[in-house]
Amino acid sequence: MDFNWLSWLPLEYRPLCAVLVSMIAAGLIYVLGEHIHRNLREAITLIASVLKIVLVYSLIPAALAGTEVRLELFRIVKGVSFALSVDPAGMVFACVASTLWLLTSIYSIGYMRGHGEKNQTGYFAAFAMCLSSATGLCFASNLLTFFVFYEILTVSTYPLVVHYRDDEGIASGRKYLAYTLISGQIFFAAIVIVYSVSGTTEFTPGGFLDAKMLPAPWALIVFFMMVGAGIVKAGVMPLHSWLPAAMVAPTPVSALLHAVAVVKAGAFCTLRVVLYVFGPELAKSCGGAKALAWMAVFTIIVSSFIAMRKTNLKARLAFSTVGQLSYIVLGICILTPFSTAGALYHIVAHAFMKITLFMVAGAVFVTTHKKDITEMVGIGRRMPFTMGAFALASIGIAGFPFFAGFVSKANIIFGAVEAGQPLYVATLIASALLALAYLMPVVLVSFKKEVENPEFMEFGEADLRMLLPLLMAAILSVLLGIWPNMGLHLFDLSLMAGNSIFQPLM
Amino acid sequence: MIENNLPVLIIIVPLCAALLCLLLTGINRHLGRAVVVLAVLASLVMSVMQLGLVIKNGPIHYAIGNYKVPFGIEFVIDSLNAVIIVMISTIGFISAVYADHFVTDRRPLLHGAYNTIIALLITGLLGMASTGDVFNLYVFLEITSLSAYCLIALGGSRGIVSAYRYMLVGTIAATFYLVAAALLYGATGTLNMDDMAKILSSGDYDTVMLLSMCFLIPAFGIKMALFPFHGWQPSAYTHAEAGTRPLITGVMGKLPAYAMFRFFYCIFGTDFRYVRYLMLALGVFSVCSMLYGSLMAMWQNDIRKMLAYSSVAQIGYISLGFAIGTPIALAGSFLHMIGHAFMKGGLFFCTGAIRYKFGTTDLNDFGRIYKKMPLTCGLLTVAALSMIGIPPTAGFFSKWYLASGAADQHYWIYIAVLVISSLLNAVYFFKLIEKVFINEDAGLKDKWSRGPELPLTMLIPIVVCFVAILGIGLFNAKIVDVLLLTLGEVGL
Amino acid sequence: MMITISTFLAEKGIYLLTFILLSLGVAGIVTCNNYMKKLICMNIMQVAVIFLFLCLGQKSKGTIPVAVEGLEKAADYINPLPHGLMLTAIVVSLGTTAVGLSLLLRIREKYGTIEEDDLLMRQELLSMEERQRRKQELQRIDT
Amino acid sequence: MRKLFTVIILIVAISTPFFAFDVLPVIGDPDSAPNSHVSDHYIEHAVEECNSPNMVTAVIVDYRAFDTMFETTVMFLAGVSVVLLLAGRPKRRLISPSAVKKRGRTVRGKAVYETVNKDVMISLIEPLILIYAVYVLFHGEVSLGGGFQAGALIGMTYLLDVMVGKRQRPIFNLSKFRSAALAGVGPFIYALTGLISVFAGGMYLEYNRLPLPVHQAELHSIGITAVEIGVTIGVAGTIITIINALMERISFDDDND
Repeated sequence: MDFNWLSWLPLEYRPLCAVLVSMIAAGLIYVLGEHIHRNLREAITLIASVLKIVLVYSLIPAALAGTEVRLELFRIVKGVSFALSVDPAGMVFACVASTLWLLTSIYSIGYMRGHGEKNQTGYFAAFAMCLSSATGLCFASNLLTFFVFYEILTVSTYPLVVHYRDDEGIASGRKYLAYTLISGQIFFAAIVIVYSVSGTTEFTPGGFLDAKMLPAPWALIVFFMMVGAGIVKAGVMPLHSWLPAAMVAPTPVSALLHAVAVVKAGAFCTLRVVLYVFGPELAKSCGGAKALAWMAVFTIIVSSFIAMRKTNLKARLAFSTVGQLSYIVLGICILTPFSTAGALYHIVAHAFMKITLFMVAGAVFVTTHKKDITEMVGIGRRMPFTMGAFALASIGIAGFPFFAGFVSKANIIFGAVEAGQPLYVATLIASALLALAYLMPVVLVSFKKEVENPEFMEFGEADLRMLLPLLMAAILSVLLGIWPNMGLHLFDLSLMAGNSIFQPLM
Repeated sequence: MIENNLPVLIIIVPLCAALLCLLLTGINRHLGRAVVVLAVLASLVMSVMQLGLVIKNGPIHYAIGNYKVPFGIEFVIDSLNAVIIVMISTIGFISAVYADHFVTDRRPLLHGAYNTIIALLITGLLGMASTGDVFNLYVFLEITSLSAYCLIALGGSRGIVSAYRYMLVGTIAATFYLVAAALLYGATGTLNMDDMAKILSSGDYDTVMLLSMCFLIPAFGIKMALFPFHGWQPSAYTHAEAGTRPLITGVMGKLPAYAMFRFFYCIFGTDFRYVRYLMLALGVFSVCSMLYGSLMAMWQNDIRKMLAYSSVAQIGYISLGFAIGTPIALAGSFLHMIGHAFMKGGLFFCTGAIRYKFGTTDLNDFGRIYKKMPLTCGLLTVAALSMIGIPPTAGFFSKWYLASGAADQHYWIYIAVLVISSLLNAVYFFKLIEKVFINEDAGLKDKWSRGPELPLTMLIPIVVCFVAILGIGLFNAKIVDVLLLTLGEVGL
Repeated sequence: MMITISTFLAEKGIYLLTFILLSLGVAGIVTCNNYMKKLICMNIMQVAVIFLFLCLGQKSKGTIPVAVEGLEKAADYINPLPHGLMLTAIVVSLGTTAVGLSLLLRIREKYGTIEEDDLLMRQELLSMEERQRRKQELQRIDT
Repeated sequence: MRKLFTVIILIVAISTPFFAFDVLPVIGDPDSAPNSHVSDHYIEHAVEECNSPNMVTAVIVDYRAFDTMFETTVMFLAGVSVVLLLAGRPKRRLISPSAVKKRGRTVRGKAVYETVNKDVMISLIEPLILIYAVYVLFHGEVSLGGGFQAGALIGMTYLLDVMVGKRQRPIFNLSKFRSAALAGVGPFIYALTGLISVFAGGMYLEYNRLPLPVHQAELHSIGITAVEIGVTIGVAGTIITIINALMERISFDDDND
């Protein structure tokens, strides 16, 4: 790709513009939303998302070449700058988030209109705000900048969770806030301690803390105080229960929560904390990485079993997300270059696959108003493309070769083998089978020949505005499996990130 | 000429406006108010000029009457009070603009007297911030208190009782302050703060400092409503007159805290023997304050009462910084002083606006009020988030400085309390946000004809507070630099 | 022992009296039930501080601080500063008392009592009535 | 609870002076700290620096004139507050004179003050008091006296006037509004005196810099006098304001409860 025509915008300002473009869009939508035509309002979202994609993609060559792109705007507090910089790990997440924003926006337009939702202005504004802060997270180059965007993300997701404004929505909104705010405040305290002992908050590949700064019990305490924020958002058990509760929100919101921004932000936060703040050595020596890895293993297995018992499609997908996110956490905690690359790439792979699944669930819901799997018998016959996409994504989640999920999982397994942890390997393989066990029945049921429910005969394929994005996402997840470096070099970037972290150790 | 006399002109201009306000109101109904507003605006402009001068040339010492220092009264403006003066005059200006809508009785005498008292309250606050003389501080403290009693008493029949109770307690505080001043005067023979500090550090005065400390902590504790002394505060803040409530709640509690800082750090200094006990006592009070205030605020149904209790908690943040004592933590307290003035002021501006439009302050009536007042609710949300301490608003950064000061001194318990207190804040402020944005519409009737959201003069304060909260948050490092010009020398 | 006590009383006994006066005032404000009495106690308290200050300015063999021919040494006059200060304090306490009395007048008019417990009870009753009325209003809106 | 609190306060307060034994100076000691540091300067230099033999006057209106300005402002503030607080009409209706007659009791009837000989009061005593007030005002810097006392005397004159004459129409005929405005003008004169020296290039309240063509030493006298006049007007206005505000409310029938 050639972005020479963008050369009038200096490289270091592009991350800032990528953050600002959706923030401005959010402001415009909130202020003007009720006064302009809804098409115009949606145009703001779409234009902003296209601009954002261009800005983010234009940074890829720099990230690949390893040039330092860094912008220090002002001092956020005394001694710490508000700094944005581009590094491979952040780049991967930014590409995913910006790409999926476009897909999700198109999809949400179809969904919201098809479903006749209220409060669409607030919805689109909050959505743009979420994406803005997610991009900020990717490019934040120190803990404090990271935390600023992290809390903005927390707050701006809240209106999305309580979108329906009924009792259930309020309850799950409260649950969401309780989990994220408590963990966020503890994160804050930990940042203060880290800053106090080390005098810096700058993310460094391989970490900037060492055992001298934080003696033995403190290192573990601070580790969990910091990682806590990440794993709450990533939904690692036993801190996952807000995630299924947040399923009351509209489906695009679930897609956003699960695939695009929020849980990925949690996983990304864990990555930053473990590998860029503590570093592999301290994480290993204080015992935090191991404890976290076992939490992840536990989550992977248990969530799969819970998922099997859920008949509500969205709830099943939610627990699937809980499990899949723990792959990323596990990959981070194995602490080898390959597993780290795999974990990062799993952010990409899981994003595309899970968003497909959620979009399908939403499309089915809007078209047929069915939520439960038992009611979907034979629906695939009426909506072949939709359910076909679902089948593709399910296979991907299970980690079949030539699907995106395979690339990432294989790397994590390589890493586990390299680290000599056969139990992790076994867990990963077992969970792949479990994933098949809970996702394939949906596919099989929906393609059953005999149509039990006569009312299905009236439905056709989903609305084009929903169908197109979900098909694109499904196709992309397949393409990324066959050709991991397609277009954006995401796999290379993941490998680079992994190597840069473990470079000083070798 | 103006440049040389800035410290005193900032106070004299609103004073003159206050004194002439009644006369001018007699000439023309609007003249009195216009003069008061213009005078406060003038002192805002001058205070900004003064801040520039202080940053450029260092502290200003202004001897009134040109007498040598310990003999006359001296104003000392360093970077701390220059910033605080800017804060006071900004909030003073916007509330002077705002307050006029709440005057129900427009007879010239009452209207003029009301504006007079607002101007005098601002004068007293400005004076407290700039003076460098122990007894002069008392006079300004009393001017502030007297005008506050009057403004609280204007808030209806309950306001009278709370004003009376506040008056009794406030007079105890003022008397205790005078006792402490007498003790210090008896030991040093001077009333000038700098001179007193010099004498106190020259010999063994530890006993007298301890004794006067025992009187000063309750005195300032009562005036700023720190935990065990806060009894008067919730009802007084709740029932104060609606137009000036932002000024009373936002600024009035901060100045005693500032004076407390002056006494403990500038006069007593940090190297006297009992300083650890002092800081421990302050720390205990502020921790209790933070927890108690937040817990009580959670149970309130009246938004005014909720915010009043939350003030008890927030004052705890400020004195927590004094209890930690490093320059960074002190900068945090001062940042919180400034930031909280705008947050609490802003919240009360919103409350007042809602009451003005719909005549209610009950939280249960606030359902989806944001559709009718989007701008007001925008500020309400931002101020509430700032109270909780969500970045990038002002509240987060003051908490950061406080916490990092505490971490430097290894006061882990303070960090834990900061975290717990902000979570408790989150409980009730998200309750408020939930009411405003999510709950069922309570079907409020607009008291005025359907028009724009609010009159322009009520929108100005709301916009100013909104900008200030975010601005203080984003440019906190600059403010802290300015504060550290002075704090770097006095902290631990 | 006797000597110490008598020296103490001679040199500092006056402070003891002022502090007792001060504490009587504070105790009165806290314990009195009647608002008028509280106001009186407040005045007692303020007077105690005024005494305290004036004691500080006392000089044995000093005369009033108005310059007279022939007396030029500083030791000849008592300290003028506390007197000046206390003039201010007296005026301030006067202002406070004026405001307090007018508040009291209003309280008396509104509630018909200035006894604290009685007053609090009446306030409670008022707010209960208010709540009742509010509830009825809400019910009316509902129906 | 309350009793306990009282006991604690008493114990603390009584024990304080014992702790403060070392701290507080011996009474009457000419060499104690408060009697030596600043006060010596005042005593020794008041006459030459301020041209005022009365050192207390020199302290309050010259050395610490700024305090006194705000002290006057406190008076004004108190007056305004009283006016503002007592602005509403009293709720209770006065008992009408006819009712009094019927019941045969002197509830409101002819008060004692109405029996005073008006002519003596108005033509003799009031001018005397006023003259005395003026004397006290202008003599303040030389001997005992000053603005506050003068203002209080003028206020008392008004009080007498109100009590002697008919309540509704006193001879001075200052309405609440006018007296309150007047009370504000007094401190304004004070503030203005300070401002004039600022405009003349000096510090605030620096009497030496008053732009008047007189001897340096005279300037202090003039400044002090100007300030004292301001104080007098302020205090008199405040007292009159408070009297006015109270007179509206007093019903003279408080003996029924």
